[in-house]
Amino acid sequence: MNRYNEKINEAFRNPKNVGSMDETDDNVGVGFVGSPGCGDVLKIYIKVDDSDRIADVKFKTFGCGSAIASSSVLTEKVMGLTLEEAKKITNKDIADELSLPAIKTHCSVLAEEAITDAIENLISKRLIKKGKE
Amino acid sequence: MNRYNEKINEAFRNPKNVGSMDETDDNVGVGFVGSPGCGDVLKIYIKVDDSDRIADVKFKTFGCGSAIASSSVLTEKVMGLTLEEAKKITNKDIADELSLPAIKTHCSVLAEEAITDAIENLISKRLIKKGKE
Amino acid sequence: MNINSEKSSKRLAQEQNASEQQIYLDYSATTPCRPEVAKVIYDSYLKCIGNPHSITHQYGWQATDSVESSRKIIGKVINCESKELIFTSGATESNNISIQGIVKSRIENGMDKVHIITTNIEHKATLETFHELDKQDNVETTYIEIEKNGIIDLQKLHDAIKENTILISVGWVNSELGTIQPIKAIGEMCKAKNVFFHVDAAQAVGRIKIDLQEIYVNLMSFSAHKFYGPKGIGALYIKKKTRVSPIVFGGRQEKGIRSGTVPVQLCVGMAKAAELAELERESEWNRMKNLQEKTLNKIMSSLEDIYLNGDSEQRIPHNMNLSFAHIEGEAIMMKLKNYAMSSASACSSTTLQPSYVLEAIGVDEGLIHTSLRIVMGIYTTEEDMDNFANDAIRTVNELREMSPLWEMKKSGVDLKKVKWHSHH
Amino acid sequence: MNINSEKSSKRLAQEQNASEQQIYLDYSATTPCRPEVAKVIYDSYLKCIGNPHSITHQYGWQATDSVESSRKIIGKVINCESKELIFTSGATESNNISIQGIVKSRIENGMDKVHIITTNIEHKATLETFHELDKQDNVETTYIEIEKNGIIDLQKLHDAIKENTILISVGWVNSELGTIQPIKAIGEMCKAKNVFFHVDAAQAVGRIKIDLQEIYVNLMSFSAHKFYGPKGIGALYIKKKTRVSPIVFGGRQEKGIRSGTVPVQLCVGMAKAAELAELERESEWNRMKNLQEKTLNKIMSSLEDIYLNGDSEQRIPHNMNLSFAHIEGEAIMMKLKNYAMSSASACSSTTLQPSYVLEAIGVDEGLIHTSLRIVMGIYTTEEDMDNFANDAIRTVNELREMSPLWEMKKSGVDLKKVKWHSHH
Ligand SMILES: Cc1ncc(COP(=O)(O)O)c(C=O)c1O
Ligand SMILES: Cc1ncc(COP(=O)(O)O)c(C=O)c1O
Repeated sequence: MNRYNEKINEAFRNPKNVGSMDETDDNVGVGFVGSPGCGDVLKIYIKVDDSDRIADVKFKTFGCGSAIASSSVLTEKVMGLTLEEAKKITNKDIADELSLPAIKTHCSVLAEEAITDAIENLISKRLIKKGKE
Repeated sequence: MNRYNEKINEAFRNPKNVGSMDETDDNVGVGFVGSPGCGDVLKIYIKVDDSDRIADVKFKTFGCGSAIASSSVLTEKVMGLTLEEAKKITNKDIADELSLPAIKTHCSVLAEEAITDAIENLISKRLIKKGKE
Repeated sequence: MNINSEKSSKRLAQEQNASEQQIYLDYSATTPCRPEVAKVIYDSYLKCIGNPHSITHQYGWQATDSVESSRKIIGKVINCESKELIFTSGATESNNISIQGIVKSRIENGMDKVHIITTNIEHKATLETFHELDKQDNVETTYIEIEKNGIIDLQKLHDAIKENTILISVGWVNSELGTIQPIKAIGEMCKAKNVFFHVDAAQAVGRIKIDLQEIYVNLMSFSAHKFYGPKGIGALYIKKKTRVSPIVFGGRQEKGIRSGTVPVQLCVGMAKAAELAELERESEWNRMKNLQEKTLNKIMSSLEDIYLNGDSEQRIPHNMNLSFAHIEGEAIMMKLKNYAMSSASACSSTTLQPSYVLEAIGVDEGLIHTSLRIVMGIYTTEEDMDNFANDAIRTVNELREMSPLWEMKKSGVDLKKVKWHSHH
Repeated sequence: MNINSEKSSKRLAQEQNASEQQIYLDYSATTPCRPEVAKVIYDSYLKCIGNPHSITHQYGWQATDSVESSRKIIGKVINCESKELIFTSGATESNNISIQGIVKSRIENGMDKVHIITTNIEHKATLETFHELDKQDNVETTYIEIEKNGIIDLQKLHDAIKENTILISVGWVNSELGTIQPIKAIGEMCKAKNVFFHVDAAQAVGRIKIDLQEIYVNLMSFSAHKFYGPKGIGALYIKKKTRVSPIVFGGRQEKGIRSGTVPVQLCVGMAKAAELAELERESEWNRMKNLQEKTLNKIMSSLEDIYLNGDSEQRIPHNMNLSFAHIEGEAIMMKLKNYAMSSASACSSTTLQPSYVLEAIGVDEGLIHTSLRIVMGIYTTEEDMDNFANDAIRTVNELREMSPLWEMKKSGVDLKKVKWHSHH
C-alpha cells in the first residue's frame, strides 16, 4: 500500500457507479477482466441508448484501492460517451486523472481492458442477435 | 591497564625503597633485568651487612603499575633477610601479596629474576674479589 | 500488564485519539519502545559516555559494567549464562552470523560439502542467507515444506537429515502466521543426530517462555525492537562449544564474533525491555487470548468466508492472520483507516509480490490477496478490539457489496471453475 | 563552540568535579553523546514507533520520513546525495561492506584474481578484513608502509597499483596518530587508474572538512559515536555506479546492501550529531589548535625527551600522541589518575601487544611503551589542559626519578648500546 494522494483516496472512499445490471439485456455490455490469483477482478457494465451513447454504467471490483479508484474514474469518464468515443479512453487518461503512482499503472490498464471488453461484448451480442434474426 | 585492586594502587602510589646505590661498593649487589622494548626494566640494589643479611635495598623500575608495585613489594619482602632466605622468594609470593591479575604475572616474575640477579651479582663480585686477593 | 505499562498504554491511547492516530495493530513488524526503556537509554547517554573497549579509564570500565549487567539480565530472562550471549545489531545479523558462521567454521575445519536445512516459511533473514549460500558449490540446502496449518512435520524434517547435515535453522514463532514450532522436539532430534540447531526467536521474547536449559539449541537470535526495546540491537545466544566463524572483522569485540563498538545504551535498553517483557509475559498471554477469542468470535459470527491462517491452537494469541474472502487486503486496510496493520496482498508490498509465507503453506492464491495480519500488543485495549471488530465487519460488508467475486459466489457460481481472463 | 555546547561543556565539567570524575581525554575511542542528541533520540522513541519497512500505515510512513530526513541532513553535511548514503551499525560494518563487498562483486562478475591495497596503520576494521580476504586464493593484498611521520608516500602507493588492483582503502584521519592522509591526491590517482577508492572517515567528521564533490571517492565509512552521536549506528557513502555486494542477507533494506530493520532513532540522533559537529567544526579546530600548542609548549619546554608521534602539521590538533621517553605509559596514566586517556603501551591492551600503529611508522620499540594518546574534544576546556600540562610535568618528573633508564641516560649511557637481559 502506498501513501496515496487525496484524489485516489477520495475516489476509493466515495466510488461512483458501483453496482451491476441485467446481463441478459440486449443493450447491456459486460467487461470482465483480471483474476483473483492476481489480486484484481474488474466487472464493468455499460448500457447504451438508441443513439449508441452510454446511458448508464456500473462496476464491481475486487482489488486494491487504486483498482477501485480506477474503476470509479473509468465509469465517470465513459458516462454519456458514444461507443466510438469510449473506445478511445486509454489507461493513461485514468492514471493521469488519479495521478496513479507508477507501481499502480496496472490498475488503469485493467480499467482500459475492462471497458474495451464491455464494448466488444455489446457488439458481439448484437452480431449474434442479428445473425439470429 | 586493568582495574587494579587497592593493594596494587597503593603500592604503586607510595612505593617503598625507591633509589639507587653505589654499584662499586663491594657489599652492594645489583639486579638488572628486562628491556625497554618489552616495556619493563627493573634495577634492584641490595646491600648486605657483615652477617650477609640484607641491610638495605633500593629499586628503580621502568614499567607499568604492576611492575612498580611488584618491585616495591619485593624490596619490602627481602629487607632484613639473609641471602639464602632472599633466594627463596618466588614470584608467587609477590603476586599473592598484591593479588596481581593473571595477565600481570610477568611483573612478579621479573621481580623474582631481579632479586636472583642481584644476589648472583653480589656473589660473583665477591668471587672476583677473592680471586684477585 | 503491570501498573507502569497500564499508564503508558493509557497515554498511548490518549495520544492516538488526540492526534487522530491509528490504533497500532502491527506488533510483529515492530513494537513501540516503552517509555521506561527510552528513559533508561536517555539516562545512560548522559551518564555513561565511555567505550567498553577502553580498558584504561573509568569511563571505559563504567561502560563495560553497563554492558555486562545488561548481558546478565538478558541471560536471566532466557536462562543461559551471560557469557553465552553476544550483542549484535538485530536478528538479521544474528541469523546471518549463525548460518554463515556455522557453515564457514565447518568448511574452514575441512568439511568438503555441508548440508543445511531450514523451512519454507522462515523470515527473509534466514531464507536469503540460505539462498546466498546456495550459490556456493560446497553448500547444499533443503527447505522443508511446512504443513497447511503452518507447523513443521517432524517426520519430514527427520527424513531430510543427511550424513553431512550440519545445521537446522527454524524460527520459533512465525512473524506472519504467529504459529509456534515444536522447538523442543526439533532440538532433541538435532541432539540425537549431532546437528547444530539455530532458532530465530525474534518473535518469541515476551510472548512464549524461553528456557534455554529446557531445550537443546546451539544458537538463538533475538531482536530488541520486537519486545518494546530499541531498534538497532539484538543478541545471539551461542551455546558453549558451538564454534562459529565471524563474518565481519575488526576490533574483535564480543569474543571476536562481532566486531564493532558495543552500543552501551542499546544494551541497557534491550535488557530493560527484556526484563519487563518477561514480567508481563504470562498475564499478557491471557489477556491476548481473551481479546483474540472475542474478536474472532465477533467477526466469524457476523461474516461468512473468513479464514484464520495458521493453526488455531499452536499459535501466539497476539496474532490473527485472517483471509477475508472476495475482497482485497489493501482495500480493507484503506477502509479501516483508523487501524495500522499489514497484509499479505501483493498490493501492500513494495515489490508487488504476495506473501511467500501464505503461499508456502498452500493458502489459495486468490485468498492470499484477501488477508490481513492483525497483531496485538501491550498497548492494545479491549475497547480497541471491540471497535476493530465492529469496523471490520462493516467494512467487509461494504467492500463485498462492491466485489464481483462476492456477487458471483452469492449467486452460486463456483469461482474455482471460472475461466479468468488474465494478462499476467 | 556554540552556546549550547558551551553550556553542556560546563555541565560536564561540573559533574566531573562533583563526582570526582576523570577529565575525558580519549575522544578518539568514543565521544559522549551530546545531551541535545540524546534528547532528540528520546523524543523520537516516544513519538515515532513504526518500522520504516511497514508501508501500509502512517507509523511506517512516519518512520520512513524520520529516516529519510536524517539521511538528507547527513548528505548535506558531507555534500553528497542522500540516496548515496546507507545506514549501517558503525564504521566497522561500513568498512567490511566496502572491502568485502567490492571484492565479492568483482569476483561475482567474473574476475579471476583481484588485488587490493591498504596501509599498515589502518584501523583493525580494515586490516582484519584484509587479513581475512588474504586467506582466499583469489585475493591478493598489499599493505603500504606508512612513512615515519604517519603519512602515506604517494609514490609508494602509485607503484603498488597493478593491472588487477580493484580497491584502495585508506583511513582519512588515523585514530591513534591523528595524522591526515592526502585523500584528494589519492582519489585522483584512483580515478586515473580506474581503481575503487574507499575512505574510512570515522575520525574525520566534525574535525576536517568533508566535501564529497571536491574529492573522488567511491565509498566512505562513518560512525556516529565518534562525533557525539549514538553508538550502534554508522553510515556508508556509496558513489553512484559503485557496485558492492551485500555481506548480510535479509529484508533488503538500504537498497539491499544492508538488511535489517533501520534503527530510526539512531538515524535521527546521528543526523543531529552530524549537523552540530559540522556547525562547530571550524571554531573547534581553532580552539583545539590553540589548546594543543599551549599544552605542547608547556610540556616540551619543561621536559626533555618528549616526542610527538605523527606529523606535527598534517594532523588534527585534537590529538597529541606523545612518547615520554624512559617511563611507561600505563604508569603515567595511573599517576595521572584524574585524566582518562589511552596508551600504545602493551600494558594497556588486553592482549599485551603494543600498538601496531606506532610500530608501523617505525617508532623505536622502547618508545612505544612510553606513549600516551591525548585526544581533546568539545568538552575539553582550557583549564583542563592547563591542569593536565602541569600534572603531566610533575608526573613525568616523579616517574623518571624512579626510572633506571632515565638514570642511565642522565649519567651518559647510550641506551641503544646496552645489552638487555630479557627473557621475552
Ligand atoms: C522472525 C524474524 N526474524 C528476523 C527478523 C529481523 O529482525 P531485525 O530487523 O531486528 O534484524 C524479524 C523482524 O523483522 C523477524 O520477525
Ligand atoms: C578509523 C576508525 N575506523 C573504524 C572504527 C570502528 O568504528 P565502530 O566502532 O563504529 O564500528 C573506528 C573506531 O573504533 C575508527 O577510529
